[in-house]
Amino acid sequence: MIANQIMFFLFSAVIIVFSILTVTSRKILRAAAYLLFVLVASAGLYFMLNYQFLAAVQLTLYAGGIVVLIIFSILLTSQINQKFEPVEWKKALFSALASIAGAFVTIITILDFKFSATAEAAKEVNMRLVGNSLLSVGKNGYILPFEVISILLLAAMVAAIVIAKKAGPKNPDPQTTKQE
Amino acid sequence: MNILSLFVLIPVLTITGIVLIKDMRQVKIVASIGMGLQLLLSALLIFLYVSARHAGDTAEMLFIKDIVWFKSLNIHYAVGVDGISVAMIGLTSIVVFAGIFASWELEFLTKEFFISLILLATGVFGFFISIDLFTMFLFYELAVIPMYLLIGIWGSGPKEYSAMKLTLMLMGASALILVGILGIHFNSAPDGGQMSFNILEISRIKIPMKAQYIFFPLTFVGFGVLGALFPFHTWSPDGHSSAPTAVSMLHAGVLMKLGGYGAFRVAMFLMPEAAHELAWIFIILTTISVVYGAFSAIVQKDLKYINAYSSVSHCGLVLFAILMMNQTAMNGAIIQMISHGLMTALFFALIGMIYSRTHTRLINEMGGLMKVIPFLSVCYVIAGLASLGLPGFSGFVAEMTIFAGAFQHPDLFHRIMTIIAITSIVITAVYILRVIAILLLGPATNEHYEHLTDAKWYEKVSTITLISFIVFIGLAPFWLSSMIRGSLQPIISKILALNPF
Amino acid sequence: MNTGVPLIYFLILAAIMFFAGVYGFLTRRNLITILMSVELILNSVNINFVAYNRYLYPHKLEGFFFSLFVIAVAASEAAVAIAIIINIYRRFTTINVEDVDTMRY
Amino acid sequence: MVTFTYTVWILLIPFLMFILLGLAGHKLKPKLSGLLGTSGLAVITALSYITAYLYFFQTEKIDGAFQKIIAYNATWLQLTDDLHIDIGVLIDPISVMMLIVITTVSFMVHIYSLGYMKGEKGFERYYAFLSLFSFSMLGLVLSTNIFEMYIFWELVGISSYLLIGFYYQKPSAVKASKKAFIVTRFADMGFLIGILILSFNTKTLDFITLTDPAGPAIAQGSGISFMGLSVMTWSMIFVYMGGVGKSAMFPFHIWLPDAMEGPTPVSALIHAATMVVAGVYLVARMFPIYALAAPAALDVVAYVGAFSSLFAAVIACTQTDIKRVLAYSTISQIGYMMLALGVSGYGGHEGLGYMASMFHLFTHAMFKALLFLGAGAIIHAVHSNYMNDMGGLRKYLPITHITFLIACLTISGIPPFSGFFSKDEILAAAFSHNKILFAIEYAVAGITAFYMFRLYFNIFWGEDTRYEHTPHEAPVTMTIPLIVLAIGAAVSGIIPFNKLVTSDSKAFESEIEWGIAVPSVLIGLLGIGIAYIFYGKKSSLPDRLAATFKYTYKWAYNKFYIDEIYLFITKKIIFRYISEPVAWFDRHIVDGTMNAIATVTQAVSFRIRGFQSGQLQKYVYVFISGAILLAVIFIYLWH
Repeated sequence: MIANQIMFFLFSAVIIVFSILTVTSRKILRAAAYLLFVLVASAGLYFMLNYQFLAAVQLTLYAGGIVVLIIFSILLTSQINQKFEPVEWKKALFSALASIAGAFVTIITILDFKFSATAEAAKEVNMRLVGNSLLSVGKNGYILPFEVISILLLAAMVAAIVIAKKAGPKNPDPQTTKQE
Repeated sequence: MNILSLFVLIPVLTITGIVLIKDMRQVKIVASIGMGLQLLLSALLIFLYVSARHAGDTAEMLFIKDIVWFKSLNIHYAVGVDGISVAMIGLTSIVVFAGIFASWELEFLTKEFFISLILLATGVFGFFISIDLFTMFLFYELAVIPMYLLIGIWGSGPKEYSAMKLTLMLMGASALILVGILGIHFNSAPDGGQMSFNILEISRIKIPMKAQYIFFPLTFVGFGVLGALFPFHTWSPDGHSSAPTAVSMLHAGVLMKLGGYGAFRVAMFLMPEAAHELAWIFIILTTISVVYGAFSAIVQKDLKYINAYSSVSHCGLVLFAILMMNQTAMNGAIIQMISHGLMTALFFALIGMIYSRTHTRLINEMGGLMKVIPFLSVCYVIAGLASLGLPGFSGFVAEMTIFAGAFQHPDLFHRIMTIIAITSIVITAVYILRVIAILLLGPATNEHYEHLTDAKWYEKVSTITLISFIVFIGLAPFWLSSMIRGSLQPIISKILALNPF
Repeated sequence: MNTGVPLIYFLILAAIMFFAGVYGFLTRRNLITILMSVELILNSVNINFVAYNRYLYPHKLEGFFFSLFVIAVAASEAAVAIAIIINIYRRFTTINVEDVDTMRY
Repeated sequence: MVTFTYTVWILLIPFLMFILLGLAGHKLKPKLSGLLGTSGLAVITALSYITAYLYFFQTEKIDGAFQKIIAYNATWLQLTDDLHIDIGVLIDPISVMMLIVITTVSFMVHIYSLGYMKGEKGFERYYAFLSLFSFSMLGLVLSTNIFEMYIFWELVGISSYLLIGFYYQKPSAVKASKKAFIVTRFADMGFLIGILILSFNTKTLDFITLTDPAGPAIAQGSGISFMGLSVMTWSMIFVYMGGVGKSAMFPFHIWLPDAMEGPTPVSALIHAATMVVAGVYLVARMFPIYALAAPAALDVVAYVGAFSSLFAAVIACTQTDIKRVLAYSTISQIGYMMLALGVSGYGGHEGLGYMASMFHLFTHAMFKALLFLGAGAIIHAVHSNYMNDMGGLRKYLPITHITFLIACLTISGIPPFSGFFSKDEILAAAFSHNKILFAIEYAVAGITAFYMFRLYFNIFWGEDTRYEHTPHEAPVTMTIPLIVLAIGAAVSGIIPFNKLVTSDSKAFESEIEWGIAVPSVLIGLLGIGIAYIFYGKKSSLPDRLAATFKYTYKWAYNKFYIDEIYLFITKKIIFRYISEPVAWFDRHIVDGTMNAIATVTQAVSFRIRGFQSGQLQKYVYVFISGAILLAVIFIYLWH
């Protein structure tokens, strides 16, 4: 138990500190690195909660895929050494106020609320179950969201290609367009 | 096929035909053939209607066809006509037919112009044949929307401003109408049961008084805006002066009648109790319309403005007569709608023709046109005389029926208002003769105008069509009057039950 | 659950992370860093889902799958967003969010 | 029993002629269209005389009275269940008499115009309009109901408008025609209101029912009162307003002198003999109601008539345009007829004034048409309207001179010409009814003789003015009508009107009252004498007299400034103080309100569009704050 608690606090400390660093760091590549830490720490939390598959996905897809993507795009669009200008104090103040107020309200609400757990036995999450559920059409089956997500991914892929592709001829010759 | 649905179908087919055609010259020919067919169809409809009535068919509406098209709200495509709608349909096809010929010379975006114009006509025809409030409203909107394009694209002068103003005011009005129609609908089953949009069904029940007090003014004002009710008439001068010829003709000739017809068919017919209670307010407003429009017309300098204000005056008379709530006055109102439709269409057609020759509409810049373009000038004089209510033309029949009817009202207030409205016939004479004197008579002042050419064949078709109907109604009004009288019976009996004179 | 950590700890953690993300979203000017803030927000939501699932409904897998789907959505969102960002960069030669205000009025 | 169905053709022929000449006239040769018009009128003139003969001499009288015969009637327009406008033909003594008057004069004018209008542009248009006028005027007198009469009333108005404005390129003619139409239109509005009040109370428009002494109009109409007078009186006053307008009585007389801008034959036909007496005819038509149910209205008729006759006669003495002198003389003579109706009673000898009025209408039509046609011949010869440009014309225009002299003697009431008889009876009727009115009329008789002979001497006597071309006698198409009308004017005095046209259609006995006839002849002779002294030879007397009564003369010469008053009312008040403010109000207040609504909407949207800054982070900030706020509200504050 203690070990669990220590692990939890360790992860949460990492998450909180690096979350804040991610959003405040003035060097963009560093921010990306901090984000990586946050995501990895979240994966640790999933492990702690006994969702190994999810943790693995988090590590490979999030920490591995998305962060790499982000870093690539940073390299494509920014100078790495460039430091951001500090945030305007007014903007920072109001944003911080809004965020803190939001966090405050949320936390108060969480503390107020009585969560009641069920007495049912926990289900072991293994790969077979995950695979079966994802492709099952019966009760507890997730075939519809699965298909939807597939199409979404396809669409996103196509969209990403189309959007990022270089645009056609930039200045179409006005003389050649047909005049009504 | 129901004969009434043909009235919507033919314009739609004509539009399709126009869309398919490549050659611009054929566009006009197709449009004129389509609308010519429509005119023949109207003649057939009038014939069928009159013979059905002679055969003893006493149903309130004839040629009824009813198809559900939106079940959950009980909206039907329901059509049917009585003498009033038949007359209005006849008017519409005449004006549209004449309008096509009046815009024969149009060069710019011809195809689109005729499509919009006929689309407008489709809306108007649909409006007159509908007996389902929702369908009616749909067609009403269909008629208003092309107006914006027609004025905004093919207009002259400050056309964007005018088009915007006109459309916004009419849209505002249709918002009122929509609220009114929905209000009527939701109160159409006071004792429970299926709520209805059908005019005939609603007319058989009594809408609760509380609802009537709210929805009568809404619908009446809503339609009144289109019928140029004071003080919501200001779209009319601007809109007319900017609109191209055929659009002015259609607008003043037909679209403004939608207001009068709607006010009659929806506001008065379905809610006579509230109409009876609240009429006095609107009678005052319409009396103001009548006199005020005429006075305003006296000092205008632009031909179209003069005519627009005269329309305000004449259309005010329509609403005035409807509010008198007796058979004769209402009969007069319907005849006035037809008569004014023909007259004002003729006016606008002629103004357009004169404008295309002189390139000005300011009367002070013209003079002595009678010598130069006698045909058009004589037609203008005829239009003017018809407008000032000379016997032998339709205007006289309409006005006299209205005045005679309105004056039979037992209430002294109504009779005094009638007398005030009668003064408009003198003022009308003043501005009509003033225009004729300045514009047509006298020596020809401007040498630029000495070599103008007189009317072309298509212009003659347009004007002669209109004039012959004006004269026909003026000389033999009995058949029209009796056709309308018969159809007014239901509402009259409803009112009489309410308030036995 | 016998982890020894109560549920609300997870929730508070997620809330802080969420609002850190919000703060980032509001203050950052670089589109990519904004995207990162969005990732933070999504991640915090995931943590919530998973925690609820584990603590309150351990016999079901709704939260689990939802997180899975959120990760997939986040991935596609990132891909599209980055494509858009690169496109914007090409057109405006900047990815500063304040300079991209063509949609104004 | 004689049937009169054929009388429909009296209406139809001129109507068809109008359509024919109006539509196809410009394709015909001018002469042909003129002849067509004239021959059409010849036919209906013949028909009218036949009708008169059949009606007065062949139709049975019932109870000693001529019956009103409806020769034809068809519903034209159904107004209410009770009221309907019919188009029909009513034959009774006055309508038959009017038939004779109208067709005779009109026929003569048609013939005369063949010569007078020869070579004018728009000859066929002229004949088309003449046909239209004949149609409407005949329709007016043959109307079976008051609304039909109103219809034709308007139609004569428009034909008068068209004919006055015949020379449409002449600004003064255009102005005059407009004025004539609008003034009469204003009066017609009164007529219409009168009709409406009448129909509201009696529920009928039919003349026979209305004028039946036992009918609803007379029986119940006088009962209801409004502002001190019975409704029937009100309606009759309003109806009379129409008559005042059409007959150019004071204060609506201003259009008639200006109407002389039209071709002279038109003045003769419309503005002297026929249309202007429509007002008299109207009162005569409605006479039983006036006499029995609305005596107050009848007094109005009498006083308006008397005042107009005096007023116009005074103005006539100062005018120099010969057509205007005749126009004022017309007003004066119609005033006579109105007065005669006004002083008349209903039935038997009481109705002497009625009979006299109709009699005078008849004779006046003859001699006034003659005067105008004569004036036309003179103008034709000297190309001027002003008597200063004339003089000594009796040498050049012998036929015109003789006929004109006969007409002048007739109007002055010198026996044995017809004017003597009719005028004598009017004076007799006035004398027995109201001495003041009699005095006025007596004076007017003298003034009439004076101004007519002033005209006569100025034109035909005096010095021989130098003419550019030697004046020559008019062609035969013009002189024949003069001669025919001169005969008519001379001898129509012997027609026994007291046997034919009376208030209750029954004959009564009337004698010439020498007690009144002799003084009236004397004052007529006195007028002629003074005119001779003044104008028979060259004399400075008139100028000196005018100088003495400088102001009176000036006022009379300027027609007592009535035109200026009207001009003031129309131009200043209606145009400047009503119409322009109304138009301004419309553009700036009513339309301004609408525009203001639009402007306000636009301004507001300009203000609030700042929210759409395009700054993504601002949107999100607002969104987040809003979400938090809503969360707080709904979770903590809502209960």
